[in-house]
Amino acid sequence: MSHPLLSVEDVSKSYDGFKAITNLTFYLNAGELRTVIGPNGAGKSTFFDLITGRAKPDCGKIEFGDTAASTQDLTSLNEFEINRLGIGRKFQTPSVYSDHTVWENLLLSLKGPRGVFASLFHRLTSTDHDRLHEILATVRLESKHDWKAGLLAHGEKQWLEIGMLLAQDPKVLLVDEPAAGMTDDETDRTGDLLLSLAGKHSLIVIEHDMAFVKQIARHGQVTVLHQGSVLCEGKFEEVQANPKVREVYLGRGKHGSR
Amino acid sequence: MMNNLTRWVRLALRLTLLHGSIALAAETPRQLIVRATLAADAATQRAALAELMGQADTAIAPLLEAWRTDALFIFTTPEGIKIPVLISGEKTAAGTATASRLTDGLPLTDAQGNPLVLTVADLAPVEHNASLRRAMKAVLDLADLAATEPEKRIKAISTIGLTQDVEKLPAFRARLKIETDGAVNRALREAIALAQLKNPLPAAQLAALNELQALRSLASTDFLKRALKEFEEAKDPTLAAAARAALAAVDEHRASVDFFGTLFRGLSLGSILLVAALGLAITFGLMRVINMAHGEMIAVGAYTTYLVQAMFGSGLTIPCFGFSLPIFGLNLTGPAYQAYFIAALPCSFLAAALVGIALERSVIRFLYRRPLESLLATWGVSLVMQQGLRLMFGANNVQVASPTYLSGNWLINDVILGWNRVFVIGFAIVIVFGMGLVLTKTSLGLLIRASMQNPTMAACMGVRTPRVNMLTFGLGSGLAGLAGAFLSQIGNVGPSLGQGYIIDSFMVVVVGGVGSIGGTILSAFGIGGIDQVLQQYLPYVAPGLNWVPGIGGFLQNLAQDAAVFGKILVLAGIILFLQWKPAGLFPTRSRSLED
Amino acid sequence: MKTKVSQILSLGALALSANFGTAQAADATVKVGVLHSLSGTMAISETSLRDILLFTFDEINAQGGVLGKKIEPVIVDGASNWPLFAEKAKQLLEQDKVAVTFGCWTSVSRKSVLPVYEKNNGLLFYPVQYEGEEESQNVAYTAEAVNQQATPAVDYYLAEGKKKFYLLGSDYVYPQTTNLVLLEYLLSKGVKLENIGGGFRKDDSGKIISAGKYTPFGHTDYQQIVAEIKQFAASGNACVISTLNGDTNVPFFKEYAASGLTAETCPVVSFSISEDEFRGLPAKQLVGQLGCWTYFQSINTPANKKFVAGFQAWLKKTSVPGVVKEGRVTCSPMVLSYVGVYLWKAAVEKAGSFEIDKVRAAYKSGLSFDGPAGKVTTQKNMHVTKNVFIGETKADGQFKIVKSFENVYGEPWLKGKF
Amino acid sequence: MTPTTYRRLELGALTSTAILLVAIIPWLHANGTISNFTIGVWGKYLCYALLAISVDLLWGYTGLLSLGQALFFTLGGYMHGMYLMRMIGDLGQYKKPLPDFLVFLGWERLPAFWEPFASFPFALSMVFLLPGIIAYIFGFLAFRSRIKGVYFSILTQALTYAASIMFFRNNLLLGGNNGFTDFKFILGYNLAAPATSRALFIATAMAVLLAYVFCRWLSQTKFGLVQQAIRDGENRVLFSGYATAHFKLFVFVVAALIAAVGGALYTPQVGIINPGEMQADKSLEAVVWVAVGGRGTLLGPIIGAITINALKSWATRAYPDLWLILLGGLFIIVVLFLPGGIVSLPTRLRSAWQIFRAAPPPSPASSPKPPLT
Repeated sequence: MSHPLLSVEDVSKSYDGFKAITNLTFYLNAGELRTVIGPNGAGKSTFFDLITGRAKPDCGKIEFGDTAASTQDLTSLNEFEINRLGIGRKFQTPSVYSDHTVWENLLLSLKGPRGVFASLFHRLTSTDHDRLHEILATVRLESKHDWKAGLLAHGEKQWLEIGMLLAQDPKVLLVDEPAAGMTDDETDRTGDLLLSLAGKHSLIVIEHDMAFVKQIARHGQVTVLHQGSVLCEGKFEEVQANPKVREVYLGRGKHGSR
Repeated sequence: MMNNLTRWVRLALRLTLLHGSIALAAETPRQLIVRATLAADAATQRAALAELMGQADTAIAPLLEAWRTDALFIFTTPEGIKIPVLISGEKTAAGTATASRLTDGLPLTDAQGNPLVLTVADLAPVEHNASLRRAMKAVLDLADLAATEPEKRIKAISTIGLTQDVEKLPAFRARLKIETDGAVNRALREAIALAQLKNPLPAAQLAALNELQALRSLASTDFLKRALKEFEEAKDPTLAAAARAALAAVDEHRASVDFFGTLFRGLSLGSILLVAALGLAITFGLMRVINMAHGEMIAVGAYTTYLVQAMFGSGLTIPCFGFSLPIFGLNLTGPAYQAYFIAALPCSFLAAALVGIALERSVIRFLYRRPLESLLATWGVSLVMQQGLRLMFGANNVQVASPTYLSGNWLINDVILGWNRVFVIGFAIVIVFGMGLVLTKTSLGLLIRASMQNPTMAACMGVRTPRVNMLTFGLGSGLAGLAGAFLSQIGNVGPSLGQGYIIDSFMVVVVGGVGSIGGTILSAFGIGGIDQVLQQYLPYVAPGLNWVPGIGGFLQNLAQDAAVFGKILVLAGIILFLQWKPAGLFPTRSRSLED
Repeated sequence: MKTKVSQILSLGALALSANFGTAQAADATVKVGVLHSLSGTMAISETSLRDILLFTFDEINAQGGVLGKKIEPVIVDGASNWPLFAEKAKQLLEQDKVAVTFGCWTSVSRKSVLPVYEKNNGLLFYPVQYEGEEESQNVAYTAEAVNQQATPAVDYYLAEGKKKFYLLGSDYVYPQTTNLVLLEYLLSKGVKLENIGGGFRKDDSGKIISAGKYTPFGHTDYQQIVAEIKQFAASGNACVISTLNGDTNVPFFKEYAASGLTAETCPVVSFSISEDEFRGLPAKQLVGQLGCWTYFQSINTPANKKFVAGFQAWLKKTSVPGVVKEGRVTCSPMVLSYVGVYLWKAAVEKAGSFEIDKVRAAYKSGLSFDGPAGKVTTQKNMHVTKNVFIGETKADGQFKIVKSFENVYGEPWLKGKF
Repeated sequence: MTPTTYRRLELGALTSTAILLVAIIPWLHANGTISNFTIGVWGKYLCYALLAISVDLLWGYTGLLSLGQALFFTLGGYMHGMYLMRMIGDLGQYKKPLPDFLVFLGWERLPAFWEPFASFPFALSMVFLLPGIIAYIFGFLAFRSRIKGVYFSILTQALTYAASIMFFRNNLLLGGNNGFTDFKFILGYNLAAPATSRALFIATAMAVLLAYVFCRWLSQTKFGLVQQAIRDGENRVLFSGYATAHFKLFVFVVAALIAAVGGALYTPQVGIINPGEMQADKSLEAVVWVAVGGRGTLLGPIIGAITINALKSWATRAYPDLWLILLGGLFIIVVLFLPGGIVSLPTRLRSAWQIFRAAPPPSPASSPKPPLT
């Protein structure tokens, strides 16, 4: 087995006695598109928080790197350092800079130096310009590039945030419920976009919408989280057929799906 | 008891005789007092009073007491003869009264023998000043040696003891034999030992020094120092060593008094901070509203106390915005009047709670989602309220008198425990428990906690969140009002009263951890305690700062201002503390995405 | 954007033009400035001075004014804001062109306006006890100098047999300077260093340069200091010399009384508590403590009775907004304001002109005025000679005079004199 | 309005304001049309405008409500004041070579740290260094431990409070409650001379213009974008790889420096600097100026500072009793009903007018900003 790009080993995290994550172990290989499902409170968002440095694990290891030599311990880094290593995140509720225009939102996310003085004397190169237009086209917001992001519709904000993620050009994309609030058509296109990214990038997608999961998990693995640890892992169909998963989803199903 | 007394009085009389002040003994005490009242200069007056010392006449005490309290008057007959009189009987509505002559205690009569009716306002009270009062006090003190209240006896003994008057020794010794009260006993031994330091016999001096060492008497400090110097000059090693040992014992005792005193003061300051911050712990801690007008809520409570006091008393007129607003008084006196403070407590709570509710309805409810703006708007409110109070009650501070049950102190092993301070501590405890009960045991408390933790969910469950918000804010403000009632007993009541507490209160809540009442309690006592410790001990550390090159002397002088420097250190400490625990002592963690 | 820019421009122009207009005074009146804080923390004390000044002006105007001209007061509010005092002083001198100003309470407000008066050659009458160490040709100090308050009080204490002195004050110039002078004075009277309480300040070489315990304005926690005084006074014959200002006296005296210290065991003489401050103090807890001023309302002379009655009558009928009518008293700063106006009037009349230089020359020539507290006489050094009284406080907030010193010369330069 | 015409207009307005402030007003003063008093007062307003700009840079642009800007303003004032005190020489009341307040504290020799302030370049560098260093240390600690929102406000207020009680101490040897006053000379020129007042006014006007241009430039850089993004959603910025603490620290220090320059210019023009200027209320007052003028805009703070202070000068004279009520009330009203401040009035009025005329609502791009924070 090749060296995993991201490895999470035996990680636990609790808030005021509530165990959000318990002994979680998880590996992500380069170029993989992994879908993570699980009922509410399974610890999916906390899982992302731990990877991105928003929360620190109580115990366990989180490491990131292409090769064994370049592997870095993520638990000792903070949010922006982790991001600079190449881990980008899209939040569950779309978080864009609502007072900035669409263009400015993307500009801020564009890969490049992030320092104070670099920002002071930053000039947009023509490559950057082209890249931004390309992303605008991808997320279909060209006509609204000078709109304040706050004025966009919910689905558009989701797209903008995906665009911002693309602009960062990260190695790993953590995508939290990308299809929420989108029309069927938009959902389809989102799925296609995510699929097209796999290979070049690695992705972890958290999703509730089973139709969407089915669409994007065509080739990849699905991980089911339950009560803070991995319940099972495998192809979509395998997971679907797993009795434990069925129990978790159907037995207490009323909470399970939105 | 009576027997003892007469025996002692006889003893005292004999003493006076022995010491030869008998020359004028022909004069009765009453005559002496008359002479004193009529004398033109203070020196003669003092001399006359000195002769009263040790006399056993029962007339002395009431007459001197009357003199001290401006109840002795000079009546001038139409012939121009001045007769000192004591107003006897009740004053009539017209301000007239009958009087008795000082010379013999008989009623003042006219030529026909009918009692004279005098207009009090026309009479000149017999003057007295501090030195005279001290002379009177000396006379009364000795008489007070036999007073029934132990406090009075102690006071008398200590006062005389400090004079190191050898002549008073027999009286003390006599008393010591019959004295049963421990504290008085101690005072007597101290007084005797102090006087014995003046005894020329080295053996007596040594005994006195040993006694003072055993007593660890703070009052003896200066005397011991003086004695030590004398012994050293006289090259008397035994006595010098004994004096040094006594001083060391006293110093050691002082250190422990300082320590326990500091502890108590820290506790009392902590209670004040807690009482002031508790309301904020609710409005800021639970509701996340930055109420900069919190200080003014405290002021509202304090002013309400003032109003209640006026209503129990003679009423007052408020020059409110240019109009005169009369407040009627009940004209109560005595214990009924003293009870005003008890009545003021609920009133202050209600008044501040109502103002708080009005503020919540008119301003704050629009700003729940904008905490920074609630800070700014309430600061505006604070300015308006301060000026409003100023226009209503005047820019001057108003007087809030301490009721008798709050003005006094316990002296436990030389540590002063002021009743007002003890009361504040007790009050803080009661209020914390009361609030704990409200929050945990009542349905309002349940609603409050539910709405504060998750307003949306609570609203979905049918809780009328706006109403709960209003009541919660009212509760927080009411607590601030209670604090105001309390602070009126300790500091001044003026329009800017609240300004002195606002920053401290915020610090207490932030350090404790916003949203955690337990944290607020801990941090209030922590900050109060550290502040007092620094205030007490910084001056001792100050000379140690001398080593700092260049600015050593400068630092040393700064550290001398312990009250301020301590406060600055506490604030700096808070900033550093937040480095270590950014969310305070007891952080309330949340899992919500945006904080 | 354009509108915004033009807006600010026009706004500026408007405000500028608003500042130009200076109404010309009618010939029959003379403009007189009143510069006190009518708002902010100092309003407590200073509004009383405005009131007494207005009363005095009315009294003088009723007698025909000064040199036949009626006094026209120009009242400005310093708002307890020291830079604003400077601004308002400029306004009075440069725009209103007042003939004289009566004002300031705090030392810092006086220091703040001093350069303005010196630059424009104005004249300021300053009525409140102060630290001395200043002698401007543009300020007439009717105020008590340190030797008209502090040193007489020490003399009184020494005569009463006090041996230990605890120096306590608010941390500002007046207490600092007073205690500096007192330290020298006490040492010169044979009081030992260890019998002076409150702590010492040393210079770089370790030499003691000043004494006293200082607390900030608005300080509320006097527990520790009172405990210290209690120990200091344990062996008797001790007293406290307090230069605490207004507000802080309340917590101090409440704590003092609660600790069992009394005027008999350890008296406190306060230099900053006059009858007016008493309105906000717990009088019961202060009974027997001492005050030292150049005027007390209780002075039993016809002149004082007439003055007090006149002021009360004026209060009843005045319609000036913001004047509190109930429970008013008179006190030393008020009387010194009153006296100041009359001394200025006398100087103007002697000079026959309102010109500052002439008025000053007349003022320095030694004018006398029989005021409520007896005769006051101006001196060459812009200060005045007056009577000093020591009083004991009574429960009604008045003072019983226990000692008086007559015709005490006002000496501003005391440091190094003893 | 296209960006180009907008820009041309702005440039024009800026130039004409510059000419007005730096040339016309001083000229009118020189020929006596404008009095010394007026130019002094306007100089003070402009110093306050600098303070307001610094508050706005933090609050309006970065979402950091600092209640400590008055501290940096006053520190700047003190540093310059120390130089001015040294320049008094022996012309003080005591006619001694050290400042009066040191004499009355019993000092006979100048304390060591006062020595170098006789040099103007040293004092000038301290005007920048001291506030800068304090801002850096405090900001470093605060931002490192992620103190933000109201906590940041409360802590800055505590910092200011601690500093003010420190400066009130006479033992600090910086004049205590009285602070510094009675200045005589600056760079050898007599401070009482009208020409000196005029020069100081011009210097202040230029400082305000510079600060304006600087903020204008800053808001257009990528830094400006990051800054405003921090205001609107700091976590997002953090997850985009920006070390927000560094950005905030930079802005905090720059704002402190702007405030310090304001203070340094304030001291000689007003003639006194004392710790009263750094009390908590003063910082809040500066926040009022910004709120009333319009936060998050470039002109807002300047307009606010000048309007409110002009209003104050007038109201403390006309209605001294009501001034605080007026100020407090104005503030409540602005916070509740006019979050955009004065500068948003034209837009607001225009849209109100359009609604009144039942015209279609404005297009999204030009609609008023949603409330900040």
